Amino acid sequence: MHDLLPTIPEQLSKILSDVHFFVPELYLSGLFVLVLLADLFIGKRSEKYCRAIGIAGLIIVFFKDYEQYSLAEQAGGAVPLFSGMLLLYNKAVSFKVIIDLLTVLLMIYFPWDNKLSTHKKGLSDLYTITIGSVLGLHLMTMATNLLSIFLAVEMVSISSYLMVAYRSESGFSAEAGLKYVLFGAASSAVLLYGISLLYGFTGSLDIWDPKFMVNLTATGIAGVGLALTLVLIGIGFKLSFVPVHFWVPDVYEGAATPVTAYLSTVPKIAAFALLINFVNAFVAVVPHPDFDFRLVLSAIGIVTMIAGNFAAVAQQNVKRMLAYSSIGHTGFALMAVVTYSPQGLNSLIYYLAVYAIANIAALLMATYYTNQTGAEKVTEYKGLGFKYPIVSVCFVIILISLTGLPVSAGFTGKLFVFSSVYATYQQNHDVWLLALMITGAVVTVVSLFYYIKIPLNLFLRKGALPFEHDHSDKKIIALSILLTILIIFLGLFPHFLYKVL
Amino acid sequence: MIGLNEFLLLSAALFCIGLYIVVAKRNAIQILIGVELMLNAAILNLVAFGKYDKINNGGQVFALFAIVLAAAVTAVALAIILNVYRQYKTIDPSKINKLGD
Amino acid sequence: MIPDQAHIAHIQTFHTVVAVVLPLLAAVINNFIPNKLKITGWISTIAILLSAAFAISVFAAVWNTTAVHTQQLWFTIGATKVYAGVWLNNLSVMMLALVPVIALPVHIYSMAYMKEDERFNRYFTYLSFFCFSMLALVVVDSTILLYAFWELVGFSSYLLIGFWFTRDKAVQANKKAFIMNRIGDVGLLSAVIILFAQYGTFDLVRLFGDNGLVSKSVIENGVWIAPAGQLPAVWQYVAFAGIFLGMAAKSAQFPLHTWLPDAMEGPTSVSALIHAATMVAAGVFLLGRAYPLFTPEELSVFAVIGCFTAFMAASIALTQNDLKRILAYSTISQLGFMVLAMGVGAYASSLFHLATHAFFKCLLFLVAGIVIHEMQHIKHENHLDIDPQNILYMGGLRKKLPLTFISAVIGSLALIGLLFTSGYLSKDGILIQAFEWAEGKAWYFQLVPAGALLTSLLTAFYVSRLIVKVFFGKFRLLNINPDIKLHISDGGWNYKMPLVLLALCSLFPLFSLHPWLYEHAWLYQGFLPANHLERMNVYHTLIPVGVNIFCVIVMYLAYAMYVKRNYVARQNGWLFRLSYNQWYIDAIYNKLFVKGALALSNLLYWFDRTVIDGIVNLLRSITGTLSSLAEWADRYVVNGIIYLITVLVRRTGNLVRLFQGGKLQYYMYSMLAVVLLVFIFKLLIS
Amino acid sequence: MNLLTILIFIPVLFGTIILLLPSSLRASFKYITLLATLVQFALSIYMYLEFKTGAGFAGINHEDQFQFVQKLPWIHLDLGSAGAMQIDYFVGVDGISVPLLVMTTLVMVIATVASWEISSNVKGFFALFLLLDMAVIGVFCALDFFLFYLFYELMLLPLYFLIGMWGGVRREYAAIKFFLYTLFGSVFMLLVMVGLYLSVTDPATGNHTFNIVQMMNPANYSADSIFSAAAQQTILGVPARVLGFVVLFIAFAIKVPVVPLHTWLPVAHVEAPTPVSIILAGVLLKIGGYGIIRICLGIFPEVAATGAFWLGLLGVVSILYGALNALAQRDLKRMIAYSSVSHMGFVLLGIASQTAEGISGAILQMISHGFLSSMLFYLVGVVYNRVHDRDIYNFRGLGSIMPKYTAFVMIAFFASLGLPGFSAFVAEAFTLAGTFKSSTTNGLLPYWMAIGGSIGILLSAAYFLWTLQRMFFGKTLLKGGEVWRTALTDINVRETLTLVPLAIMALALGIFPSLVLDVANGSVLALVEFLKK
Repeated sequence: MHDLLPTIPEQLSKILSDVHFFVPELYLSGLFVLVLLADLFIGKRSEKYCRAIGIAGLIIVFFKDYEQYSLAEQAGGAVPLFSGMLLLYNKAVSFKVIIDLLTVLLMIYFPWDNKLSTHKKGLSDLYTITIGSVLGLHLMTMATNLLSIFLAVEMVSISSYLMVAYRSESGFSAEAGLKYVLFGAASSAVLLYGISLLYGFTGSLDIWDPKFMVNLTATGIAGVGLALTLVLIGIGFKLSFVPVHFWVPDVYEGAATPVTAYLSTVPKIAAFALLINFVNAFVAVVPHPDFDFRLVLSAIGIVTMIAGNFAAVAQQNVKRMLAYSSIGHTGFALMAVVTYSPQGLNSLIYYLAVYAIANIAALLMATYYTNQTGAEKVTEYKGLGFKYPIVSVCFVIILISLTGLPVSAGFTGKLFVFSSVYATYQQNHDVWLLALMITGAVVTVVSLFYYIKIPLNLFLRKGALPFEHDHSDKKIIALSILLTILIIFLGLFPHFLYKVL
Repeated sequence: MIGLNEFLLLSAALFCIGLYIVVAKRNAIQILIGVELMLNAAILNLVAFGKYDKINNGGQVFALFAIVLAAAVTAVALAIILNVYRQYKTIDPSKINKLGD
Repeated sequence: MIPDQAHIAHIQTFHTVVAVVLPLLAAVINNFIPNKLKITGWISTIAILLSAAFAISVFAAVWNTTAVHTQQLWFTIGATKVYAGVWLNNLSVMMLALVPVIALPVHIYSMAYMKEDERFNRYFTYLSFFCFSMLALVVVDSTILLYAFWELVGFSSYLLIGFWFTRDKAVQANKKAFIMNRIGDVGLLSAVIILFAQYGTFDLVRLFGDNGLVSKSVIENGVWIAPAGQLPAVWQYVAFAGIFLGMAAKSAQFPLHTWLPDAMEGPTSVSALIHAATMVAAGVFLLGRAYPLFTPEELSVFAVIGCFTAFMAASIALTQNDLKRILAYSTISQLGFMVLAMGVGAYASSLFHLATHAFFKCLLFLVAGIVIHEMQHIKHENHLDIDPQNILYMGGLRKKLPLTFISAVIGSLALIGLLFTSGYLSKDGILIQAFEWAEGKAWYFQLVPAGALLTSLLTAFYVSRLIVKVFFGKFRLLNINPDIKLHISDGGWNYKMPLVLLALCSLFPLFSLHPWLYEHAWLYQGFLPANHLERMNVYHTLIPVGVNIFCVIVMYLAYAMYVKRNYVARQNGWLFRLSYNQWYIDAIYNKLFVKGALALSNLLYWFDRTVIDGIVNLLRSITGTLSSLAEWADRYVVNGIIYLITVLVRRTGNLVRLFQGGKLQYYMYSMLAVVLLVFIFKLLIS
Repeated sequence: MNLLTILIFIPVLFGTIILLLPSSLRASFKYITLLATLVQFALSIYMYLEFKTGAGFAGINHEDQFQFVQKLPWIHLDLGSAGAMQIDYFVGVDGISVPLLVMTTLVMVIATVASWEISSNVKGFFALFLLLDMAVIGVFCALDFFLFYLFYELMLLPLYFLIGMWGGVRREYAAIKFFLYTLFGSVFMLLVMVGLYLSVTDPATGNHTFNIVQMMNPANYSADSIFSAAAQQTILGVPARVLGFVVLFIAFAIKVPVVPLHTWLPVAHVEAPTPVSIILAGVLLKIGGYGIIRICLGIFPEVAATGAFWLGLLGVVSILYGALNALAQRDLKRMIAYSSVSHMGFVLLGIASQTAEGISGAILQMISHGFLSSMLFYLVGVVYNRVHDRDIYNFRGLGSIMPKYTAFVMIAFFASLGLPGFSAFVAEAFTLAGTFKSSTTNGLLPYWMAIGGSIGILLSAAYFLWTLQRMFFGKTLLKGGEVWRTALTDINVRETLTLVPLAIMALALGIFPSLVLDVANGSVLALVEFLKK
């Protein structure tokens, strides 16, 4: 202990000097408290205020992200914070920006779902939890220490459990929550065990610590393999790749639709950031001789693409179908991860951003139909295209984007991912990359099978039941149109987004 | 003298028992207990390894964080299980399967 | 002199073009004339009259003088320039004059013959269109245009055969005619393409003209060498085969002759013009145009096939009872003579026979038309259910139809080839030269002249049978029903004038002032090569005399057999059946090709629906979409193995979902199992 | 404003107008669409007349020789170590695309008139129709691969809905089948496209470019790139360029369609409403042929040369297989659909020959087939609209009750079976001539292929004449009896006015093939010259 004393002031000043790199997260913490307090003090009508405060706060955080970005740039692109607990680098900020903006979008969307908005306890708590979750996500994007990784993951997980189980009056919601929490808890236990092993092998928690890699290389293949597998399971739980994807369909189906929209996008993006942080440490300096991350992740990617897309084909419930499709998209995005190139990272961020926008839009419109007619299954969409033409047309365009056809952002995303993989393939002729690309192309066709079922029912089939004309939900329509235009715009001019990433 | 290996063995055993409980028991609370065992196995590891990391004491610190987080997770999980019980009148996960293909 | 010649060429070209285009103009105008207004007959007739006038003027100017060749750029494809133009030499101007001269009486005749028909205007539209195509066919100067008009005459023939399109037989016949002609067309097209590939040009003059490219190329060591470029020799044979097929289809030579008898379903006037005089002669014309291409061996093929066709058709004609069918087979037989003549090197005789045959065969058809028309009249008047074309119902018509009878006799004598007719001049020439050709050759080549001779005798017999059955004896319908009234006559001037005209043209003076020496015929001389041999051997006397005598005997035989009933032919021998059933060729074709093609196409369609589509559906089943589609696959993918795969694949598609039963701990099991499996696998392989 | 750009985007403008107008004005939508297509047609005619010909304007692999060019920078992105990506809005035409453009715009006018009878959801129909129109024109004009792909894929969705919403009984099946088939081809095309652009750099800017014209120049490929001809890289043991060619070829072959990738076509045609059938057969199939010429041959000339035999073989097989299948059909529309397979086989055969005659013949065949198949499908639509039946066996002797209709049917049938005087004759004859010549000039195709192809001509006569005889000639006998007889009125003025231009075009091109060839010759010669290298 005495040995440490002399260094304490120095460390403290270091920590304090790092604080100004940490402004958005501090603001988020403040915002969390603020929303919590607002809920407590305003009482019954707190819902609107909480939402307004939350949105406004997130927008402020978004601007702070920008300041953080320029700070990181000034500091040379990458800054280790708090003695290597976190690593602030420009791409991490890109992830954060996307997370914040998407969360704003989702916060707008939350109360529009009839089922969620009729929850008797109101939505104030949900906003609070969401803000807390975003804080965790921010940490995830920057985490480079096993401790910070675990903390961030748990932070997000706990809030996610709560969100899923939020509608306590619904059996589905409770069931989904139960499955999620048990599966999640087990996964994090596994993760923790893996971390403990890594710690034991290397004697360090900082994955960028030089001795971390050196000691790891000295350890036998079996041990390293086991430890990394366990860690990957933990991260994979957040990413929902095969074989830790089992919770996804049930949870997505059971949760309230906006929550599904949240779960299927924002944590996933952060989890990718985390995966990249983790994997980078292993491949940036010298690739680990025994454990080939590219091979493992490629294989997982291929299996995930296949499993997600093929299983989606038989689904009837729209949310469940989109859940499987999100698994498929995870597999596709893994393709960009294994390039290990800056270009690949850019493509990944772009791909995830447009996927998230499209997925949120798709679920938004699913909400619309459920609100209007109660339809949740594809077959119940019969003939709705003629009744709600605008939303239906938007839906089709969004699905086009999810499939990855022009002219849509999804297509450009796919193009960028393929480009980066190709560029890497051109250099090293790794057959796994080729296999990934081919699988990616094949599952595009497969994905059309199930995506097309929605337009098929909307437009090609005539509805059997006459629905009473509900008052149209103007807000959802407006937001759908906005997102659709955004998707088309990014399909035509992807560089407006790509350049700022 | 109890060496590192004994700690490791114990933790491995704990982990396996926990895992077994998680997959085998027909009661959500028991599963939760299994998870706790797994977590404790990991924590045991961390503390044991922490012996060799005197400068940062990373393992010890981590253990503290992990214990707190485990408690948090358990709290949330118990709340959810309670809610499930209200809806389903059971907490056997194999009987709670309205969602599924 | 050179500008002068250019001037002449210019004028002749212009006249030719006018002669060709006039009928087209008539066709176009006729097309727009409403059905009530029956002036189309006159429009077409005047057009063909003017056309004939121009054609004859061109004929007079170009016959036996320098050939005229004028051309204009039509289009450029890639670097190849394709020209369109006219090539007038003796061959083409002869045809150019012949066609309208024959067509004119047919037009006049048609005005009366088709008068009752409600689609009168349509008829003349088609007829004029045919004349245009035929005229163009004979004057054009490029293979591609030749091919184009070659098909167009076939097309107008198709239209006219099926003119009465509500009759099933007519429609069957025109389909058959077109498809058989298509076989020939494909052959001709192949030849055109091969010639183009070999010589790089479509220009007939450059190909076949004096000192043309074709005459400069040789076949050596299996290579066909042209002045610029070469091909394997086999392609020369293919080109020959192509031309042969084209010729055989159009001129109804074995094995593509079966369409012509069926084509008699068209109006008789059409048969007279198209299926007797002009279009069917186009094959012979084609041989004339492409003559330099053929090697001696290939020429013998023509000789053999021509001879065989002539004999076969004549033997069939012996037993037929349909008036027009007999004439149709006789046409085939005579065309066989022409092809034979080409084959034996009697180029001039062949074309000479083409011209004479055109007149007398047209005449015979017109006669047949009148007879049929009158029989139809009797049929309607007495409400009989008979076939008006069946000669067994006729008889003794010479008294009722005197002019028709006389014309028929003249035509028949010309067809048999008796002295003082044009047919004598042309046909004896062919026989003589056939003998000359066979001299010194292997024994089987002797069969050619022998067959030709035999055919001449057969011709004498069936023609006599025809005349006798139709015009002599008693009107046989009276035997069945004595109350039948016969209000029939030769008809008006529209009928009489063409008969007289054509009958006169079937006698010798038009072609030669010397009644028995064919070498003196001017038309014959026009086609002789410069180095032809003078008459030199015994055949020149022996054959004409012999043939004439024998023919007269045969004619008497027929007369005796059918009028005096001295002999009765056995009607159940295999020879009779062979002849009566037209050598069963049609039946064989039907079994072999028509049924075969249909079966093949059905098979392929089945293949398309099941196998190829099946694979696609398999792919779809992988993803196990809509159950209805799976049902579809179940139904159609008959193959058991494929079905098995389908099921298997669908299972794999659902494999992922199998683990998704909704039970939480099952998920955990699965996850654990997968991770462990992979991990163990990883350890094992590393 | 650039003429081509206007031409491409006119439909969008009018389509937006239609979308904005209230549904109460639905009667006017067809007139608006007609106006749009007519303006387009007029523009294309103007371009055709203004088009400069000659060796200096051949296009193909010379960017400066394209005409009506517009090139605007569009997407420029720095991809870091992989270089920069350059996508331009680059449109332009040469002798190969101009005739196709004119044909397309005319067919679009015809298709608009053919949609007169569409009564349900008119707004949607015409909006999709115009979107499709834009995409199709765009494909023919695009010289940037990205732009090309965009337009190429953009055709799918409108077609899916046009078939699926206004189609026949099995429309869902047909629409999905069509969509999946084409998508299958194009996703792999995407992979090759990505590989290509990463291999090619624009010499002027040093960026990776999607410029198709620059992809044709081997010097623009970076030395170690996948698709560099010099590097001779392999993918999975297959030479990369061969693989690229095959993938692109399959994508286009599905469109053409080439046996055995054709099975979407009969279904799609049979189920599609008449105007969509017209566009499908008249225009869409040509995109396949055009793509093979412009992209497969242009970018992979040496692979095209080595693979010419297989291309030719597929062509011959398509010709014969399609014809034989047509012979087995009972459904008139299906019969015509299969005849399309057969006729498009000539296109592939001609292209495979790589001779000036063959490629010109193929282009002419595409244009000719564009008019003729439109006419044929329109004619089928006439009967179908009247009695909702197309089974050949259910009709007999239509010639007596519908003489004018029969006349047009005969024109269309005979023109299709290659009667001289009509466009198909010149096209098919020269395709075969080119095929035959190929053996001596460049040694790519064996002689027998020309003969094989010519048998297709024979078979086409068989199925068309059989149909004529069975359906139109003979005594009138209809399955529907008197009801049908009264329903089957002869064609009206509007229908006549639609058919006449098509018939005239078929005739005009048959008599004056130079209308197309004069424009195309320069480019074709340049292409052949380019392929020889």
